[in-house]
This record gives sequence, C-alpha cells and structure tokens, in this order.
Amino acid sequence: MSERRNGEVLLSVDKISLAFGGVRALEGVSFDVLEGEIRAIIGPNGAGKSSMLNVINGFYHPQEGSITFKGKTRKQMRPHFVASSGVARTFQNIALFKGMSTLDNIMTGRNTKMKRGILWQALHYGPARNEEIENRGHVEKVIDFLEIQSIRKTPVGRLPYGMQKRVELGRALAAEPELLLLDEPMAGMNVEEKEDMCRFVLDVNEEFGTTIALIEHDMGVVMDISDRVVVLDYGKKIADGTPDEVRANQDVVDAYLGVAHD
Amino acid sequence: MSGEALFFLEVVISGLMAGVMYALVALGFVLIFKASGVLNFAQGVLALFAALALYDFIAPGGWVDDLFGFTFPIWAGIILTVGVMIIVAWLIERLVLQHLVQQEPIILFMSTIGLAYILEGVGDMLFGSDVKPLDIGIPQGASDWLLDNYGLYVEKLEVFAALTAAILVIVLAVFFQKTRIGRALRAVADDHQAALSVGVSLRTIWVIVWSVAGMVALVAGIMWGSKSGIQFSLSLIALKALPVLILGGFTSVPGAIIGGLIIGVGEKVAEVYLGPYVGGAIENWFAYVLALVFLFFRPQGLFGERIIERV
Amino acid sequence: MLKRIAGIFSGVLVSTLLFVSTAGAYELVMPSMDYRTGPYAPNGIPFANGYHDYLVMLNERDGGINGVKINLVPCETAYNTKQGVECYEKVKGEGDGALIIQPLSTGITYQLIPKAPVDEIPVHSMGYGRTSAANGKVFKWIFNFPATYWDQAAVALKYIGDREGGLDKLNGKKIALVYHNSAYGKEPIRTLEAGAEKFGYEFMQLPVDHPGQEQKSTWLQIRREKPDWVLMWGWGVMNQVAIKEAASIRYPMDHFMGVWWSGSENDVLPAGEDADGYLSGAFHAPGDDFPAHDDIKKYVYDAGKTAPGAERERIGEVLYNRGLIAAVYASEAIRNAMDIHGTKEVNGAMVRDGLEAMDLTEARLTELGLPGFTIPVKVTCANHAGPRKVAIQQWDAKAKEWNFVSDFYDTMHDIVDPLIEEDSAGFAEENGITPRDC
Amino acid sequence: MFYREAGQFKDSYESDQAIFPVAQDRWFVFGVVIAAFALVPFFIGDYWTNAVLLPLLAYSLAALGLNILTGYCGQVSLGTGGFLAVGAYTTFKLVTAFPELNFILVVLFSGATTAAVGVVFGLPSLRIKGFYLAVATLAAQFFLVWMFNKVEWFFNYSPTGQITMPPVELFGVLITGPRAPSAAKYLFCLGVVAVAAYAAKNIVRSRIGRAWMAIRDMDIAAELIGIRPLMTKLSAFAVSSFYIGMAGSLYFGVWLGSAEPIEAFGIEQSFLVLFMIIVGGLGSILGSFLGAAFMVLLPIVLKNFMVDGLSMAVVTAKHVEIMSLGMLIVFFLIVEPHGLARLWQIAKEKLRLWPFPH
Repeated sequence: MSERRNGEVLLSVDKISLAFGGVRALEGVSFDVLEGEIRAIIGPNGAGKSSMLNVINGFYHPQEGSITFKGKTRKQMRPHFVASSGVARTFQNIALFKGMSTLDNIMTGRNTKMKRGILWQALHYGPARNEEIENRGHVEKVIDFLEIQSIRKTPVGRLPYGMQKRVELGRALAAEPELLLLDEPMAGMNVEEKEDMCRFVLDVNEEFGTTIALIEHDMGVVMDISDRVVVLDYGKKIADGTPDEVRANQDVVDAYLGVAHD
Repeated sequence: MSGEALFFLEVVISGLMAGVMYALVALGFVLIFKASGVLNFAQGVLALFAALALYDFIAPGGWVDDLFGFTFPIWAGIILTVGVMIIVAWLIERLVLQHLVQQEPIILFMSTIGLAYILEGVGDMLFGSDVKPLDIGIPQGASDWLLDNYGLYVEKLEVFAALTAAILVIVLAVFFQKTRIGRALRAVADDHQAALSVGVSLRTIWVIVWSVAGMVALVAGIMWGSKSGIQFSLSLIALKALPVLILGGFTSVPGAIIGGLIIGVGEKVAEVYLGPYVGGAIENWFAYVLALVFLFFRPQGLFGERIIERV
Repeated sequence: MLKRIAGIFSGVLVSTLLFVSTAGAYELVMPSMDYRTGPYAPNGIPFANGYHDYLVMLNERDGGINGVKINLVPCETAYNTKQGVECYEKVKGEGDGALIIQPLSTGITYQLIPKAPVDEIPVHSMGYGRTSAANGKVFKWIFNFPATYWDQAAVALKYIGDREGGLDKLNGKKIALVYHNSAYGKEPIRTLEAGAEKFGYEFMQLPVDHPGQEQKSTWLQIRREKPDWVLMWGWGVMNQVAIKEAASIRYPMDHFMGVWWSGSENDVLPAGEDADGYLSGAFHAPGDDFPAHDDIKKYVYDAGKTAPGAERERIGEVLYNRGLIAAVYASEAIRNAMDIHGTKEVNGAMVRDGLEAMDLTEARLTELGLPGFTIPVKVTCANHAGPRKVAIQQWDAKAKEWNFVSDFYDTMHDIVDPLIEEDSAGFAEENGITPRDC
Repeated sequence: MFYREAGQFKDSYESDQAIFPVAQDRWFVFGVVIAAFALVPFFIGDYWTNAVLLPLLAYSLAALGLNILTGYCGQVSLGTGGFLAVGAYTTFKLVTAFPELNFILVVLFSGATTAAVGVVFGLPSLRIKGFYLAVATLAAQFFLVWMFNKVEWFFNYSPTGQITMPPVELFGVLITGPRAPSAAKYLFCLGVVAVAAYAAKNIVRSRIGRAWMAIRDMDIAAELIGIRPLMTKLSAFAVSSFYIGMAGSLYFGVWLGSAEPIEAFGIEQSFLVLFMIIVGGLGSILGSFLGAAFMVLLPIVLKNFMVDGLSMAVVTAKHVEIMSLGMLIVFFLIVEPHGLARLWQIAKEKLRLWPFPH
C-alpha cells in the first residue's frame, strides 16, 4: 500500500472542538478523508479518537467546527441521517444486538434501504415480501464475503468474540456505505483473527471501493494497511501524513513514549 | 394567621406526614434495589406480613395467645418479629434469589411478584383475613394542644411516624457509613466484584439487605397498621411508593425521603385545591404525573445516579 | 413437574366423575358467592358465615326446606368481578341447577343482570346492585328488596330533616357525600342531587379511590367546608379510615351517617371510643337475641358444622345478620316456589315466581324465630324492591353495640320513583325489552 | 426422532423465511389452529367459553400487544389496563352511537383509537428508560381510568358509570351479550386473535420488528446504524396499543359485557398482563399465548382440583391457590428465566434427539 490514492475529498472535518462539561475531548481538530483511501486515526488512550468518530457519526455534537461530507457542510446532524447518507460503523466494544441471530443483525444494516410500511409488513405479501427477499440477497452476499454462512441462524450472544467482531463488520457492510468507520476492529483478537480481519478490511476497500476510516492500536497493522494516518493526543492533532511520515514525526514518538507535556 | 393560610399550612403538613408514610415504604424498595438491583414488588406484602406477625405475638387473640395462653410485651414482640423477618429474608435468599443471580432485572422483578403471591397466601392462611386492630401505644388522633390553642390540625400518629422515620434514616445512615457490613453493602451497590474481594459473600449481603428491608417493612407495617388496622389492603400501599421511587431515584435513601415529601405535599395540595374543580380523586394520577414531570428534567430521578451514555 | 401437572388433571377428571356418580337424589342447589379473601375479606367473611349458618341450620334442624336437603355450594369471588363470572358459570350448572344467586357485589350483579333471563336463574341483589332493578316490569329476573341505595339516600335526608326539625330546615344546609369511587359509591349521587334541588341544601361530593387507606385530603376538605352532615358510601378499609379521620378532625359523629354497608362492627371498632355516636342505615336488627340464632348455635356450632374459621362470638354482628337475612329470603322464596308449583323439585324459574310472591309478614318472621328482626317484605310483579324502608342505627362505643335510633322510614317516592322509572326505561330501550304488564 | 429437521432443505430465501421452517412445527400448528376453529366450538358450553376461553383469548391478545412493546422493543409498560379501557370505551361509544356499524370495524377502530392514545403516552420513552419508564406509564394508567370514571360522556351519563354492552350481530349472528351462542363468541374472538397473531409474527420478522429488537438490545448502537429511536419506539407503542385496544374491545364487548373502570381496567390488569409475558417469554409470540394460558388457566385448574378433587374448603383452597401460583412462578423462573416459550423450544431440541441422545 505504498502509492497514495488521489480521489476527491469525501469527508473533511474542520476545526472540531468538543467538551463534556469542563473536560475538553477535542480541540480544533481538522483533517480530511479522500475517496477510496484507508485513513487511520491513532493516538494514545484518551486522545479523543472515539470521540472523533462519534462526532463524524452525529452522536456527539461539537461545540465548534464543521463537517463536510460529500460536499455538504454541517455542524450538527442526527445519527440516522448520517447513516442513511452513506456512513456505517463498528464499535470499540462490540455493539451487536444480543437477542438476535447473525442474519437478523446483519439485516438491520439494511434498515435504511427498506421502505415498505407496516401494513404491507403485517401482511408479509407483495411488495414487502419482495423487498425482504431482495435485501436478504444483499445480506447473503455479505455473509458469503465474510465466510460466516455456518453461523447464520445462531444468536450472536453465543458467538466467540472474533466472530462477533466479524458480524459487526457485516452489519456495517450490509448498509453498502460510502464511508466505513471502524473503531478498533482488531482489539482483543489473536494473531490469526487479526490477519483475517486485515484481509477483510483490505478486500472491502478494494472490491467495493469503500472508503475506510479506522481507529486502531496495533501500530503494525495501521502502518501496513492505511494510506494516511492522523495522530491525536490530548484532543489535538499532532501529526497527519503517510505512515512513513508519521513514523518519523518526533511529536508522535514523544506522545507514544510518554514524554512530559509542557 | 388567617384562616385560609392556616388551612394551607394544614394541607402542607398533612402532605408532609403522608409523604413520610410513603417514604417508609419506599425506603424498603431503595435498600434492596441499591444492594441487589431488584425492584422488590413484595415490599408491601412484606409490611403486611411483618405487621401480622407482630400482632400475633403481642395481641390477645393472636396465635401466641391462642396456643400458649399468654402474650409477649410489645418490645419482645418487636424483637421476635425482627427475628421472623430475618428468617423470611434467609428463606428468600435460599429458595429464590440464590437461583437467580445474574438474571436480568425484569426476571428478578417477576420473581419478587411470585414471592408476593407466596407471602400473601401464607399470611392469609396463617393469620386469617380479618381486620386486626394494632395498638402498641402509639398516640392517635389530632393533637389537642395544637387544635385548641392554634386551631391547627395535626395528626399525632403521623408526627410519631415522621419522628420514627427520621430516626430510622439516621440509623440506616450510620449503619451504612460506620459499620463494616454497611460499607460492604455500599461496595456491593457500586461493584459486585469489589465487594467479593473485600471478603464479604454476596449471599450474606443479600440476606442482610433483605432483613433490613424486612425491618423497614415492619416499621411501615406498624405505622399503617396502627392507622387503619392490619388487613390485606396494607399490601396495596406499595403502589403509593412507586411515584416516590421514580421521583427520588431507585438508589437513593435521601431521595426516598425527599421524594416522599414532595409527592405527599403535591398530591394533597392538588386534591384539595384542584380536585373540586375536576371532580376529585385526582391524588393517584397526580402523584405519577408529578413524578413524570420531574423525570423529564432528570431521567434518573432527583438523587439517582447519573446515567452516562457511551458507545 | 409433569407428574404433578398430570396429577392435577387426573384429579380434576376423577372429581368430575365422582360428581356425576353422586348426583342422585334431588337437592336444592344454593350457591354462595363468598369473598373470604382479598382486600374486602373482613366484610365478606361475616356475611358468608351468616348465609352459611342459617342454611346449614335448616338442613340440620328441618332436613332442609320442606324436607328437601339444601346443597350449599360456596364459591370464592374475592370480591372480584371476573372471578365472580367464573364462579357463576361454575355454580349455575351444579347438580340440578342453581336456584337463586346472591352475587354479593355490584360489579358481579351487573354481569348477571343480562344473563339471568337467559339462564333462568333469579338474582337477588339484596340492598345492592342496580337500583332500577326495583322495576319488576323491566327486570323480570332481578330482585333487590328490601330497599335500594336511592331509598337509603332519601331516608338519610328524612332522618336529617327530623333531626334538624323538618325537611324545610335543610334549606341552606351543606351535605357532603364521601363515596367509594366506583359504580357502588356513585349510586346515591342522582338522588342526593335531586334532593338538593328540592330542599335547597348544598351538595358536596368527595370521591375516595379504592382501597381508601389514604383519605387525608378528603377530610381536610370537610374540615374546611364544615358540612352540616356527612354521608358515606364506603366499603372495606375505607370505612374504618374515614371514621378515624372524622374523629381526628373532631367532626361530630352523630352527624356522620353511612349506608348500610358502612355500618358494621369492623368499621367502628378500630376507632375505639372516638366512633361513639356514628350513624348508619340498616334494614334488619343487630344482635343475636333471636331464637333463630339460638338454633344456629345449637345445630351448627355445637355440632361443629361451621364454615372454616367461624367464631361463635361473632354471631349477631351486623354483617353476619345481613348474610342470615339473605338466607332467610332465599329459603322463603324456595318455599314459596314449592307452594305455588306444588312440587318439591323446583327450578330457577319457579324460585323466581317464589321471589315475586314474597310476602314475609311479622307473623312469619316470628315462626322463623326472628320476631321483629326486620320489617315485613312484600314483593310484587311491578315492585321488586319490596318495602323500601330503612331505619337508622347508632354505634354505642362503650357497650360495643349498635342500637336503632329511629323507626323504619319510608323512601321519598316523589324523588326516587321517577329516577327508577327513567333508568329502567333506558335499560329497556337499550336492550330491546318490552316492559311486562303488571 | 419424531422431531427431526434433517433432510428438510430450503431452496429459496422465501421458504427459509417461512414462519415455521420446520415441517413438524408447521403441521403441529396447523393442527392446533384447525382444531381450535373446527373442533372446539362443538364441545364448549357456557363455562368453558365464559370462564376459560374468552378470557384466554382476550388476555392473549393483550399479552401479544404488550409483548411487542416490552418483549420486542424493550419498553416496559404498566399502562395496559388504561389502554384496555381506551379500547373498551371506544367500542362502547361506537356500538351505542352507531348500532349498525360492522363489529369488525368497531374492533379495528378501537385498536386505532388506542394506538393514538398509546403514541401520546409513549412520548416520554424518549427520555425515560427501564423501570423509570414503567412507573411513568402508570401515570397513563391512573389518568385514563380516572378519566373514564369521571367524564360522563364516556359512559353515556349512566348514574353509576357502569357501561353495558348491547347485543351486537355480525353477519346475522349475535356475538355479544348472554344470548349470543358460545361458539359464535368464541369463534369471533379466535378469528381476531389468529389474524392478529399472524400479523404480529410477520411484523416482528420484518424491518420494523428488527428495528424494535435493535432498540431493545442496544439503543445507542441502533441509532448509530440508522434506526430512528423516536419513530421506532413510537411505532412500537402504536402497534402495541393497537393490539391492546382490540383486546379491550373483546375483553369488554364479548367477554365481560359490562364493566366499571376501576375494577375492570385497574392497575391489577396492567400487572397481570406483564406477568403473562414474563412467564410466557419476552420477545416471543408463542410466549404471549403460553403466558396468558398460565395466568388464566392455572388458578382455575388449581381451584377446581382442590375444591372438587380434594374437597378442600373454598377459602383454604383460595389461599393455597395464591401460594401455589406464586411458587410456580418462582419455580418456572428458576428453571427457565426466559419463559415457557424457551422451555418449549428446549423440549423440542430434546425431542429432536429422543430417544437416541447422540
């Protein structure tokens, strides 16, 4: 992954500041994500990475700054609107719907694509049934892609951790997003699982052309798969560039080695 | 003071007093919820059960009198009843809760409903369904001194209940703050694992907390029983405690007291001043609507632990 | 577990078989819809005991009614309408069929009013239920003698008039009604409103929600408004709390009057001395100084045939005697039915005729061992409420007994009759009933 | 052995999405439904209809409704009694004002009115969660019952506030009132309940149902993947109330025939229906029926067994009945906290292997 991709700017965040009460989580952070690239957000614990994703997602409303997605600028937005305009995500701590099967979990990813009203659904006939079957087809493609056919009907609560992560990725993919946000997709995995997950992320990017923004702690993985990296520390951006550039940046080294701030 | 102002004062005072009575019931809920996350639907029945047991120890015509031909003095009766409540708590832990650890809150809630049925059936069978007047010497009726000198009507029983409740809260506070077991109980509320690591078994704690709730139920049972006789209806006062709980928060002892007072005053003022214009008997729903309005501003209740949403 | 469930089912099955095999000789099936459990049990128990004891006494002493054994079928309703419906459906087909139903709850009575003509089982809602059932032309199968709630309300006004020195003195007075916030409690409102219009008193309504443990605000309003008289339509714990609260605010007890369901020992005893002077309606005497009570003690209590938990000392309580008089009316109706139809094997329809032919004179009461126990009752085709007379009794807290303080007052026909006419006409229209010619 | 799904292959998504993908289930359920419609009506008398089947059906429908809200969407409600009342009073007002109106429309309209009321009282669910919401719905319960008890228009100015259902015909057959044939009442209720259950099953396995469950399992995650919490929760309140409203219509109109608000629609009803779905199984259509059956039938079975079978005194039997009900609830919760429906599922899994454990 050495060559840079040169798509249009898909997402740009501009001078985002976010505070909870007196605690500042983000301070004037700006960066952009280009179409088709894999963009990593890294930083030590508490750097504000997850907060950043939540801002992009519309779950947190920043006090300052704006976000431009597909050429539309906004300050605040409801999460479901963000989701239906083509952003999907996974979560740091798995946020699957525990009482539902793998299939149903992934089907919820298609929610924004389905339009039939409740009366049709109650009848389960005609348009509603066709819609259901059509979307099931999409979901089956995702299931095939992630190689989870055998656990299709299993309640997700019973799946091992790695599998749950995979199902969660499936749920995000089912939405056919233009921008996929991954919050520590490999956290807590063993080496094999990590390899699988890396492969899926790269395949998604290549086969579907999906733009990916991810948070990850495993530096090796980040440097391997991402096109560009943005580094946050204490809510501020301290570096932005290709993996090699970032690796060479003194501030980044300090942040990770824990040099005292002054 | 003018007549109307005096009357308003009476309404507020009686509301406060009624609030104390509600708070006594709500307190039992809070204790159990705090330590075990169980919304104990059986709290009302527990109060009835405790009052019935007490009656049978001390009253002529009660069980002890029938079987052995004597009755216990009141203090001994109360101690024996506390003993009974501890046994009940132990049985509940043994037979029910122990098998339901780690279940969802609604399942635990349902199991306490099962308990309420069991206690109701057992209580009826053991003690019968007649009204049993409970007289343990608590002063009753209006305070003559206030009524004669100031034209102010205040119920003595309710003042007594308020004082008892105050003492009870202080005792509970000391118990929670100063004793080893009390601290363990608070630890359990915060973190089950942590509590285990300081060497207190969860099961012991559950027995203790249910015993304490049983004693609070006994106090509530005595107060309500002295007021209207011990009978089945006593178990329905649990419903009066629910709006108090949402208002005060399920986990806060001071919340139960303050919530009780707010609900008590709110519903009395509403009934007396608003009731006549809409046909009366609005107390019940007014308490809930009042609680609902508070909830809109603080979804976790006045004193409840703040709910933090994160992903 | 499965075994136990199977056990239960086989138990049910076996019992049905047993039942079929024992149904041999004709018996008079008299259901007793008790409520010995639930929030109103303290009131339900003495009534059920009175009903039980009198009928058992007839069985033991006389071998039943005219020599035909009574099969008393108790069923527990817990004063709950739905359980009452289940009970009714169960008892109505018992043996040769139930002969007369005493629902013992306003809610259950309303359930049975439309069912009675279909199942042909008469309903006697004695002093409760739907007031306009007094109109026998419309309500052929429903009886509510000896008086209705509206009569009670009218009589209360008459008594107040007497105490105040004439009904014209009611003008400008204030009368409050504290009522159980249910169909039962609302019964007297129309009558008292009509009375307010006619006599010019101010009428104040104070509903109390079930179960009625908390009445502070009600009594604070009474304390502020200072009504001259307080009437009460209460039941269960509500009565006791109301009397205590009234005492607390020092409301004069002899100006506080309950309906006949708010005037039992249960209601006044918890208030102790404070309840002294409290008034209530009544249509039968309190106490156990009647030969019938002696027979009950002898044939039922001495023989150990009591209902479970019944105590000898409680014979003669107000609600006990109410159950007893209900049993008297029921058994007399069956006796009438046997006379009219000349058979000992009566059915529900015949008992209905027996109820309509009810003419319980003082002489007959004396024969039954109840001289002066109640007023004579005469029911006709048009009038199913009988005499519609009510007396007032007063509680003597020292002696712990109720005493009559008035004669039986007649109702105010000019106020109540048009209301009954109007309400029953409405029912007839809604249900497509053509009133009978009587 | 008898319950074996091996060899049953699905060759389309459609057949894989069928309500009962396993043939044995399908036949069993068909059998039960056909028996319920075609056989039962010939064997029932007044007792079975009025004391057992009608309450069972009415409560099943109400439990189904509450299960949609609580079991599927995770919003605990104690307002069921009040919503039953809305359905019942709508029915009462409609049949007294328009006696000619087809009763099926009356039932549907009762559901619709209740749905509207349910949406209004569902609004707090946006901010208030868990037990707090449960207690907040009690505000709806107490307010609605108070209103129906107080505003005279609702009970057509009758002197006592008691409402009574006039006899109503459907396609020339009486279906309400004591003169209506038992079988007609039963079949009408069964028809409504069967259609409602079928529709509910379809809804919960489609988009809206998945959205409900997503909100139940993790509301924030659901919001972030594009499910609108407001619309989803309110739709659950609406559908749930629609069902409870129809149940109220059957409960009052066909079963009870007359009612007074505090007793018939009181807080006890709210609790009872909640017990049903917990005991039966949260988030299970079958569980709604099993729970209703448990709470309706068990007391009757216990009572009849003890009174007729053991000749126990009625009052003792009642005490034992209350106690046993409590013990059975606790027992079943300990054995299977997820309700009778799950127990049934486990039994089926055992049957699949039986009699050969491997």
